[in-house]
Amino acid sequence: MTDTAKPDRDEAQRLRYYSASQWTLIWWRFRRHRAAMVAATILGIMALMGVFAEVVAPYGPTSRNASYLDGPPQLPMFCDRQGCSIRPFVHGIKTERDPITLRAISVPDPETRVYVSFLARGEQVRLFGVIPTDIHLFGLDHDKARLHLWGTDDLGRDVFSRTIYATRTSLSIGVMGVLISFVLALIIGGTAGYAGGRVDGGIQRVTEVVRVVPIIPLYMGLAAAMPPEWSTTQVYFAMTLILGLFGWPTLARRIRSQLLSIRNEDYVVAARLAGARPSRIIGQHMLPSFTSFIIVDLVISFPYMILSETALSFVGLGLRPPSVSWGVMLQQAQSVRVIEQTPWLFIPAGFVVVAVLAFTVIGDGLRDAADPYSEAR
Amino acid sequence: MLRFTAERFVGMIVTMLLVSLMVFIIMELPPGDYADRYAFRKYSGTGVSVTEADIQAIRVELGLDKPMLLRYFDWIGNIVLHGDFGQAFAFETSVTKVIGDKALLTTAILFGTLIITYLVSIPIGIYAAVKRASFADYGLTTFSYLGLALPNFLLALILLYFANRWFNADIGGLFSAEMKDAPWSLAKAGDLIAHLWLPAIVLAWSAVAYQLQTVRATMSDELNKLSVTAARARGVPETKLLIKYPARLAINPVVSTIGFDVNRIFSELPIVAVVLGLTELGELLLRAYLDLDMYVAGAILLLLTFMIVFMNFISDILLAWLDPRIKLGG
Amino acid sequence: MTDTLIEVRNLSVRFPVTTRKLFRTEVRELAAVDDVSFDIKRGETVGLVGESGSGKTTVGRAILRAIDPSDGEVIFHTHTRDVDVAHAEGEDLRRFRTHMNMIFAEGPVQLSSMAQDRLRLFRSRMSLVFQDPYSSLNPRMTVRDIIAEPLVASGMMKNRAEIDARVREIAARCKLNLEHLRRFPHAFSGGQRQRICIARALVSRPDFVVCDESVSALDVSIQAEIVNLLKDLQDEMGVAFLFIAHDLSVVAQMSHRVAVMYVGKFVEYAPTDRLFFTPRHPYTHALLSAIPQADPDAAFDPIKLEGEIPNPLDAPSGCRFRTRCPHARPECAAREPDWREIAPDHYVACHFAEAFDFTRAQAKAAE
Amino acid sequence: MTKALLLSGGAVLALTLPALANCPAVTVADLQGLSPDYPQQFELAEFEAKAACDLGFAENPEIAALNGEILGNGALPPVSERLPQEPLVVAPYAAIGSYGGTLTGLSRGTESGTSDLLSVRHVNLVRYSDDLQTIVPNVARSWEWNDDFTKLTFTLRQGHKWSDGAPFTAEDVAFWYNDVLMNPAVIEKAPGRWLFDGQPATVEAIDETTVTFTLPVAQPNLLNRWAIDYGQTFLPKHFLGRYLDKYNADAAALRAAHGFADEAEAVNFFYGNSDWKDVPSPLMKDADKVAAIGTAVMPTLESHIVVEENTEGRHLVANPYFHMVDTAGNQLPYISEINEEYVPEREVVNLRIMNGEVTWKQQAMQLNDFPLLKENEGKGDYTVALAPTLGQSPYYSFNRTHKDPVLREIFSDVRFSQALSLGLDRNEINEIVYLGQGKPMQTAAAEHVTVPFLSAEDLTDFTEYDPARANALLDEMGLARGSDGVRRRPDGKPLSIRITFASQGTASQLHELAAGYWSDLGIQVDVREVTSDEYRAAANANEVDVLTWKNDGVSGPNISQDVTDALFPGDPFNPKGHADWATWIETDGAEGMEPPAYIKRLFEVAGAFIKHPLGTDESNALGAEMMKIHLDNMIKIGVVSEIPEPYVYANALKNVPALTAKAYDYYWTYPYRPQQWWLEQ
Repeated sequence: MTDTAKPDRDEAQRLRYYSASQWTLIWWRFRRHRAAMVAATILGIMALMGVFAEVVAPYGPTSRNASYLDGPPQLPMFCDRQGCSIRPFVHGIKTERDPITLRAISVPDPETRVYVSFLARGEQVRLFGVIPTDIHLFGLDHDKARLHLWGTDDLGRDVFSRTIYATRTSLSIGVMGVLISFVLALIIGGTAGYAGGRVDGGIQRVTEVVRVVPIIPLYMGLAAAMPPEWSTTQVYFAMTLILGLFGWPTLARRIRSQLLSIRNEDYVVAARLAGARPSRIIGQHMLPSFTSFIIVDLVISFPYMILSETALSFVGLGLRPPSVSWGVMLQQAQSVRVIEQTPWLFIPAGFVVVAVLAFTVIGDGLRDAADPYSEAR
Repeated sequence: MLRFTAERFVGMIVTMLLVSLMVFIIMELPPGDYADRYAFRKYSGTGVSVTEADIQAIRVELGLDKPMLLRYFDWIGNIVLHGDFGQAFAFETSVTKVIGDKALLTTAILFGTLIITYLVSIPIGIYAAVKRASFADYGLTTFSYLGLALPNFLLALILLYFANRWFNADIGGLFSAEMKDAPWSLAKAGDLIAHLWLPAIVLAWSAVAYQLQTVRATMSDELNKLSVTAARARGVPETKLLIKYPARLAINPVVSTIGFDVNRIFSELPIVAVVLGLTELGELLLRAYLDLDMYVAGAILLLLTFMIVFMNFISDILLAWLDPRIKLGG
Repeated sequence: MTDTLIEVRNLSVRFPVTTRKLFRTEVRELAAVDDVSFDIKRGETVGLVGESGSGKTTVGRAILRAIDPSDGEVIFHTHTRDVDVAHAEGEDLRRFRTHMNMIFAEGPVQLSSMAQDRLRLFRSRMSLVFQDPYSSLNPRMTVRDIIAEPLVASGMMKNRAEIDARVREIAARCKLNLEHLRRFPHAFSGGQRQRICIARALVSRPDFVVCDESVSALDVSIQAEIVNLLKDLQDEMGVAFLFIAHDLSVVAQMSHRVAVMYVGKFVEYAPTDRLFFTPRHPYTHALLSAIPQADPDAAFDPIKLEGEIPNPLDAPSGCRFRTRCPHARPECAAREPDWREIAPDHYVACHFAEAFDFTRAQAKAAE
Repeated sequence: MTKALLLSGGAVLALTLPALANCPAVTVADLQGLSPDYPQQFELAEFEAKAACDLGFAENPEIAALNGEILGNGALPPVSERLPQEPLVVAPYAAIGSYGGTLTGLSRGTESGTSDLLSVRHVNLVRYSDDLQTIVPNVARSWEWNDDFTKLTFTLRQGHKWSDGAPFTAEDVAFWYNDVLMNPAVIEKAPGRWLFDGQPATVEAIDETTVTFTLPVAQPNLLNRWAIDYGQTFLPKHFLGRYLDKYNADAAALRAAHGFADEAEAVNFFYGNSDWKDVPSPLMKDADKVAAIGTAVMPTLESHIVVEENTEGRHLVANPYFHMVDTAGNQLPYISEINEEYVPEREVVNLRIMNGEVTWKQQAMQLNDFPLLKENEGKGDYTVALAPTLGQSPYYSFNRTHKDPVLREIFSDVRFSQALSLGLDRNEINEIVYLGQGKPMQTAAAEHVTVPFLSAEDLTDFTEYDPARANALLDEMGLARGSDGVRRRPDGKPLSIRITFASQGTASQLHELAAGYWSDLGIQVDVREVTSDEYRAAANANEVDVLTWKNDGVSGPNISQDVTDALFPGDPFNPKGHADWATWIETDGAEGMEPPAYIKRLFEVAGAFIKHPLGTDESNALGAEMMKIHLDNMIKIGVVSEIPEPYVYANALKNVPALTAKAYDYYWTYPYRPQQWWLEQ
C-alpha cells in the first residue's frame, strides 16, 4: 500500500512543481526560510493591528484616563489573595501624589477586581473611518475602569492603544514613501536602463549626486521647508513625499542594472526576434523577471523609511502631535524622566525594532527566494 | 594609476558642483527667510515696532533680495574663489568662523566612528565566517541585526543615560569644562577621546552591523574557493591561510564602501548629536534649519557631502591600488 | 534545392570601441565581420565554423537583423511556396491583407535596410535557436506561451484556438509531450528545453532559421537526437538552416555546405564533402586535423596552431591568418588574399590555395 | 512703594571719624541691631556710622590672576583704589563668604536661555530688593524726583570704575542715551521703550556724579521698571566714544585701524543693536579683530566679565573693580569665575543637574521635571526647590480681528469665550500639567499677586467646569451641531479652529487637553506646534485663530510704566494680537479696524494709568477698571495661575535665599544679590 502510494505522492508533487509559476516557486522557497516566515507573520499581525486599529485598540489615541496618569502597565491576572478566577481581571487603581516629590503614584487596590472581557463594548469608533462600531477586541467589564495593558502616558492616554494607532501611521508612511520612491525609481531607472547611452549617463550623474548627500540632513532641510500652517494631514503627505522623493536613487540604480542585464538576456532577444513590440518585451518579459528583485529591494528599503520617519519626528521635523506615530510617541518619551520613572513609554521603540528587524529578515528571505530559477539548473 | 586618479578627481569636482546646486535649492525651499527672524532678534525688547519695510531693508542689507540664481553664483563663486561661505546670520559672523572648530570635531567623531567600525567589524566578520553556523555566528548576526533595527537616537539616549548614571561619564559636549578653551595639546586630545567614545559607539553600531554582514558574506565566499581548499589540503596553517588570501580579499568590499559608511554616519550624526547635546556640525545644521540660517546650513551640507565625496575618491584610489583589476573595469 | 533563399553581399558589422584617455575618448571600430559574402539556398543547411571570437555569431545575428549590419546587404528571396493564405480565416486574413504583399510576395527583399516596423512583420519568416536552452526560455512563461510567442508577438495569429492548434502541431513535430505545454521551463532538462526552443523557432513556419551553437551545450547523446530532429524537420518543412558551431563533426553531420571563419572573414566555403576531403585553406586544414578520427588505425596528428587568435582591433595586415599559418610567406603580409571560387561552389581566400593539397584520404574512411 | 531719599553727601563726610573699632560682620540673618536705610544693604558711610566702625577692605586672593585673563587690563592697583570711595556695603544672607570657585550654569545657546546667568552678574542704577517691593540703590548711590515726576536726578558713586579701571561718571549715562540710543548714525530707529510719549528725554551730566533725566511727560513709575530692566543705562564713553568723531578727532583713523566701516559698525561690534545684552560678543563675532584691537569685550560694571566665548559657552571672571563689599569689607563678588555652557537639550540639562555638575539653574526648568530632580537630590548633592512664578499663567485669547469675518464675529461674542472657559476642566489640567500645584483661575492683564487692584477673587468667573452651560451658551449663539456632532458656523461650514503654539510659551499637554475639551463642545480643534519664532511671526501677521502664551510681563513693575500687555498688539516679541485695533487708534481711524467701545475705553484708561504712581488711589481705580474691561469681555481665557517652578542649586552654593519669585518680571536673580553667593570649597 505505502509502497505504491509514496511514489504517487512524489509524482504529484513533482507535477505541481513543474507547473508552478514564478510566484508559487518564490513562495515555496520563502516558506523554507523559517526566520523570514516568523518575521512575515509578525509583520502581518502588526499590519493587521494597524489596519483594524479602531477595533484592536480598546481606546482612542487621544482619549484619556485622568485618574491614571503615568500609570504603569496593568497585567491581567487570574489569581490574587482572594483566590483565583477563570476570567482574567485587574485590580482597581488609586492614584496619589507623593507630597515631597510630587510624583503621581498609582496604587492598586487589591480589594476590587475588574474583569477583562473580550469583544467588549466600549468607545464608539468608525472602523476605516466609515463603519461605526463600539466593539473592541478587549476591554473591562466595568464602565468606568479602564485597562491599560502597557500603562499610560502623562496625559493618561493608553499606551497600548496609541501604539496600535501609531503602527498604522508609521507603517503607512513607510508604504507610501516606498511606493513613491519606487514609482520615481521605476521611471528614472527604467528610462536610464532602457534608453541607455547619453540619457543613461546623465541620469547616472544625477543619481550619483543625490546618493552622495547624507540623506537625513537632506530630509531635515526639506522637512524644515514645510510651511508651519500645514495641517497634520498635509504634513503627513508631505512626509511621505519627502521620504519618497529621495529614496529613489538606490532603487533606480538597481532597476537600471537589472534592466540592462535583462535586456541582453537570450529570451528577451528571442522575443525581439519573434517580432515582439517594445511594449510587449517590457511587459511580458522584462517586468515580470525583475519584479521579484524589485520587491526584495522594496522590502529592504522599508526599514530606512521607517527609521527616517521616526528620526525626523523625533527631532520635531516630522509628524507632530496630535498625529500619533512611533516617532511622535518616542519624541514624547525622549526624556530622562521617562527612562527613570515611566519606561513603558518606550514600548513603541520595541515596535520600531521589531518592524525593522522583520523587514530586514523578510528581505533576506526574499532575496534568497527571489530567483527561484537559480537552483533549477 | 595617475591617469585614473586624475579622472576620478575631475569626476569628484563635477559631482561637487552639482551637489552645491542641489544644496542651494534646498536652502531656498523653506518659506520666509532670515530677514524675518533677524528683525525679531534685532528689535526684540527694544520697543520698536517692526514694519514690512524694515524687514525689506534687512533683506537688502543681507543681500537676500537678489534673484536666486545670482545668489547661487555669488555663493558658490565666493566659496570657490575666496573660501568664503557667506554670513552666519544668527551668529553675526562669517560661516567659516562658526563652522571652524566644529568641522574638526565632526571629523574627529567621523574617524573615531570609522576606526571603531573597522576594528570591530573586520575581525569579528572574519571570525563569524570561519565559525559559520556556530553559536557565536548566530549571536553576532543577531547583534548586528539589532544594530540595524535600533533607532540610533534611542540608542544614544539609553547609552547617554547609563554612561552617565553608572560610569559618571561627562556628557553634553566634546570637552570637559577645563579643556574647552585650552589650546590644542596632547592633554586636550586625550580629553577629546574620552568624550568621543559615546557618540562614536552610537554611530558605529549600525555601521558595524552593515560591515559585519559584508565581511562575513565575502569571507564565506572566499573560503569556499578552491584555492583555499587546496591550500588547506597542502597543510598550510589555518591562520596563515586566512590572512594570505581570503581575509585580504574580504577587505575589498569594506574599502569600497567607505564613502557609503561616511554617508550613513553623517546622516545619523545630527540626530545623535542633538540627543547627546554635542555641539558639532550636525547639531548646528539642525539649528540652522530651524533658524533659516541658510548659509550655515548650506555650508555644512556642502562640507559633509564634500567629505563623503572625498572619502569615495579615496576609497576608489585605495581600491585600485589594492586590486588593479578594478581600474580596467572603471 | 537550387533557388537561393539568402544572399549575403559584402556584409560587415563594426562595433565602436571607446577607449577613455585622460582628456578625450578615442573611438575605434572593431570589425567583427568584415566583408563577408555567401548565399544560402532554400531548404539547405549551411554550417558555419570557426574559433570563438571569429565572428560566426555576429554573422548569424546580422542576417537576422538582431544586430544592424554596418555595410553590405542581406537579400531574402521570398516565394509563395507555403503561403498559408488559403487556410487563413476571418480576422487573421483581414489583419494581414495589408501586409501580404510584403510578407508573401515573391522576389528579393532587402533585409539589411528594412525599416524596423516592416521588419517586425517579416520576423515570422526567420528565427534563431540559441546556444543556451536555459537562458533563452523565459522561466516565467509556460511552454505553450513560449512556443506561441512568435505567433502572438508578431500579431500573426490572434485566435486562441488556432494558436493552440499550431502550437500543438509543432510541439508534436518536435516530439514534445503535449501534457508538458502547461508546465514551466524549470520542469525540463536541457535536451527537452532545446526542443522547446526549436518548436518556438519553427512555429511560424519560417523559411530560415539560424542555429547558433544550438547543440554545443548538450550532452553528446542528446546532441545527436537534436541534430536528427533538425534534419527531420528540415525534410518536413523545407526550412533552411544556418548552423553555427565550433564542433566540426556535428557540422559535418548537419550541413550541405560549410563555411569557415577566421577573425571576421570567411576563409573557405564549400560543399561539406569537398571541404572535409579537399580543404584548400591551411586554417581549414588545421581545424580538420583536430577532429579525432573514428578509425582507430588512422594517425591522429592535430596541427598545433601557434599563438592566439588576433584581436580584430589589431588584425594583421594582408592575410589575417598569416601570424599563425605554418605556410605563411612574405606576400601574405603585403596583400589581402581575394575571395575567389577555385572550383565550382568552392570558395577560398588564400594566395596559395591552388598550391596546397590537404586532401584527407583517411577522412574518406570515416565517411 | 518706597520713594527714595537722597542721602546728603555732606553727612557722609561729617561722619568720617578716625580710629574706630573693627566693623561687625553683620548678615541678613543677624543684623546685630543695625537697621539699614534700605533692606539688606548699607552705604559705606551709613554702615560705618551705624556700627561706629571703620571698614577695611580685602580682596579675592586670585584677583590678580583673574585680572590677567581680562584682555587689555593693566596691572591692578590696591583694592581700596579699585573700589569707589563710596562702595555699596552688602549684608550677606547667612554668612560672610569665602572667595574662589566657579559657578557652572547652563544656557540653551548663545542667545537663548541666557537671562538666568545674565541676571547673576547684572547691575543697574537701581534694584528691587528681595521683598519685591522696595527699590534700592545699586550703581547709583541715590536718586531724586521732582514733584511732578518729570525730572529724575541720580547721584553716582565717587570713584566708581569700569572693569578696565577707567572712571565711571555721569558722562557715561549721558553718552548711553544721547550718543548711542538717540544717535541715528549709530541706531537708526530710537527704541520706543526709551521714548516717553514718543519724545526723547533730555539727559545731562551735571557733574561727575550727577546726571539728570528731564522727561517730556510725567513718568512716576519709571524707576519701577528701571529696577528690573535688562538694559543698562550707561555705556563706557571712554571706550566707545573714541570711535565717534564727536569725541575723538582721530576717530576715523582708529575705526580704520580696527577695521570698522563707520561709527555704527564700531559701536555695534561691542554693544549690539540694543540694550539687549545677550548678543554675540566680539569674541564670537570676530576673534581676530578682538586680538588686533586688544580688548575682548567692552568694559562693564557687572560683577563678572566675559573673557572667553565660543559656540560651546562663555567663561567669565570676577570684575576686579566691582563696586560692592560685604560687611566685613571683602570686595565682592566672592565667586571667582562663571562657566556658562550651552546645552540646548533638556535631557542633558537634567542629567547634568542630577550628576551634580550644575551650580545654579533656574530659567527654563519645568515643573514636570521636579519629581525626577527631587528624587535624585541626594545623589547629585544639590537642592531643588519650588518658587512661585509670576507670569507663567497660560491663557487663550481668541482673535477678535480675525481675517475671516465669520470667525471674527464668533470670537467677538463674549459668550464664545465664556463657553470655552467653562469647557475647560481646570482641575484636571492643573493635576495633569502642573502636578496639582497651580490654582485654577481666570487671568487679566496684571498679576494679582503683585498689583493692589486685582485679587484672586476677581478671577473666579467662568472657571468651573460646566460643559452643560458651555453648550447652552454656544447653542444660544446659534452655533447648532451638525449630524456629525460638529457645530456649524452661520455660513454653514463646520466650526473649526486651530491652536498654534510654541512650547516655549505653553505646554503642549495643555493644548492637547484643551483640544479634547473643546472637541467635546462640538468644535473641531486642530493643534499645531511651531517654534517660538514661527508663533511670533504668525501672531504678528494676524494669522492665528487663538493667541496662546504665558501671561508674562504683567507684574507690578512692568505694567507700572508699560501697559502693552493690557493693550494690543503687545510687542513683536510678545504679540497680543489684534494689531488692527491698535492701527485704528494710532491713525485715528484712518487705517485698521475700528475696535469695539470697550477696547477704545481700555486704551483711554491705560493712557491715564501710567500717569499715576503705582499704589495710589487713582492708579488703583484705573487699574481696576482696566482689569474689569479685560474680565468682563473675557479678552483672555485664563487657565491655571500661581504655578510654581523648580530651581536648582548645588549644596555648596551658599547665601542663596529661598526665592520669593522666579520671574523674568523681576529679572530672575537680580533681587537675590548673587554677588554675595559663595561656594563652599
